[in-house]
Amino acid sequence: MIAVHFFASIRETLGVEHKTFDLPADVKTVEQLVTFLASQHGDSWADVLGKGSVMVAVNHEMADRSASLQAGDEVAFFPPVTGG
Amino acid sequence: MIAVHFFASIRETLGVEHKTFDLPADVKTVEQLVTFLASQHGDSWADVLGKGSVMVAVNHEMADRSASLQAGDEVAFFPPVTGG
Amino acid sequence: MKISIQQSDFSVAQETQLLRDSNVNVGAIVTFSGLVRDLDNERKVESLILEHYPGMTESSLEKIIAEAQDRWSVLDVTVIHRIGELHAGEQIVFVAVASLHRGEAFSACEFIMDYLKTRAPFWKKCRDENGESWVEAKTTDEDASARW
Amino acid sequence: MKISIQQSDFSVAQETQLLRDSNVNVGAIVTFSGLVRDLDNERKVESLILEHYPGMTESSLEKIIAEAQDRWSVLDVTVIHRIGELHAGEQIVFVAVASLHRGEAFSACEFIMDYLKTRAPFWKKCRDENGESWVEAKTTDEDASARW
Repeated sequence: MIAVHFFASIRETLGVEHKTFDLPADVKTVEQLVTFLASQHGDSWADVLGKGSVMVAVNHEMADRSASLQAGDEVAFFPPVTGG
Repeated sequence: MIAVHFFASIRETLGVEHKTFDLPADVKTVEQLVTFLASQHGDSWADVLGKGSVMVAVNHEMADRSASLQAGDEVAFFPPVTGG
Repeated sequence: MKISIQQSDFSVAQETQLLRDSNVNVGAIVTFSGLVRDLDNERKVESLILEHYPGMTESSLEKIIAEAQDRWSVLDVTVIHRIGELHAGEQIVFVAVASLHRGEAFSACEFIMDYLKTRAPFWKKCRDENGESWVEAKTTDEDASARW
Repeated sequence: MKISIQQSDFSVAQETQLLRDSNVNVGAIVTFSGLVRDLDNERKVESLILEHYPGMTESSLEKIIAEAQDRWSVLDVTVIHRIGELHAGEQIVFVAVASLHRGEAFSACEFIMDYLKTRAPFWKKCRDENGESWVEAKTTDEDASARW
């Protein structure tokens, strides 16, 4: 299983807050996860999640697109943070 | 008339808080004021007030030893400040 | 150390008192309070709506505070961040640092705020007369964070 | 702008509230509170006795605040300094700056404290188990003031 969360404008654009599903065997990185999600939901997801400004966290740590994934991970996609 | 104030350790060492007196005609600078005060009170005053670390204010503004004086001025001698 | 993500308001007085009482050798306390401004880009702000990433928020703030503690000798730190809908004039965020001497408290407090602004997962939506819109991240915040 | 030299204690809550209320566009408030520490050079401090130069103190603080206002865009400033005998744990000094954005409030607040430390006519005597002695000015305070 893998849990994927979407926050703020990303959540609103995709219309999804989170998804949980079995991690496909060929999804080993964040980059590959985006490709997989786009194959399920359409190219608009690739456009939204593929943007360079979109930040990624894996297990609550900021991560690169090349970060490796495994079953049990929690992945999040969100725009640049604007707290404070 | 001129008013001279002493603060903190300077006041304690000299045993005087303030003095008011007619400004002698030949006292035209802070430096000359120190010489005049020493002539009245003894060399220990020259030692105490002549020290480079001693700060001087004329009319509530920090001043140099060469600052000019005139009747009505308020002069203060004090050690480096330690507030806050 | 105290980290709190909460909807309710906080008391600067109470938080400052907790820091004063935390250690008899506290000589300096620097606090930062962030408030909802009445105007943003010359538009009258009705409210801000703040969301965050529960779990990651806390761990990212812990990491930011730990880094501040590595860099400066600080005695205690408090970070409070509110979420939900906040109206003009309300408090959003509070960062307070207690230390022996003032220089370390000033640096650590500003560092924590600058890092919070660019690394803690909070997002703001602005509600004004034109409706709602997500607040854009500022490059000045990136710059402020990058200088440390 | 508020400057107060007083024997009585002050309330951080009340002073912060006054700054919040001073202008609807206050976005950032940075405060510094200085406290009497329990230990100084490893000796247990009983109290500090603070004296000042009435008249010059106020005008020197006005000048320091005016210089901060020249350098940074600040909305309001409060400086409170206590005098008389203050025991360990008591508040000595409070400097608070309100501004639109945090960077200016942090800089102006630290600048005012650094200048106050080296330019405002206050003197401290320390009372401990060995009796009373005047606190010596620190070169670190000179350095902190010189960097601005």
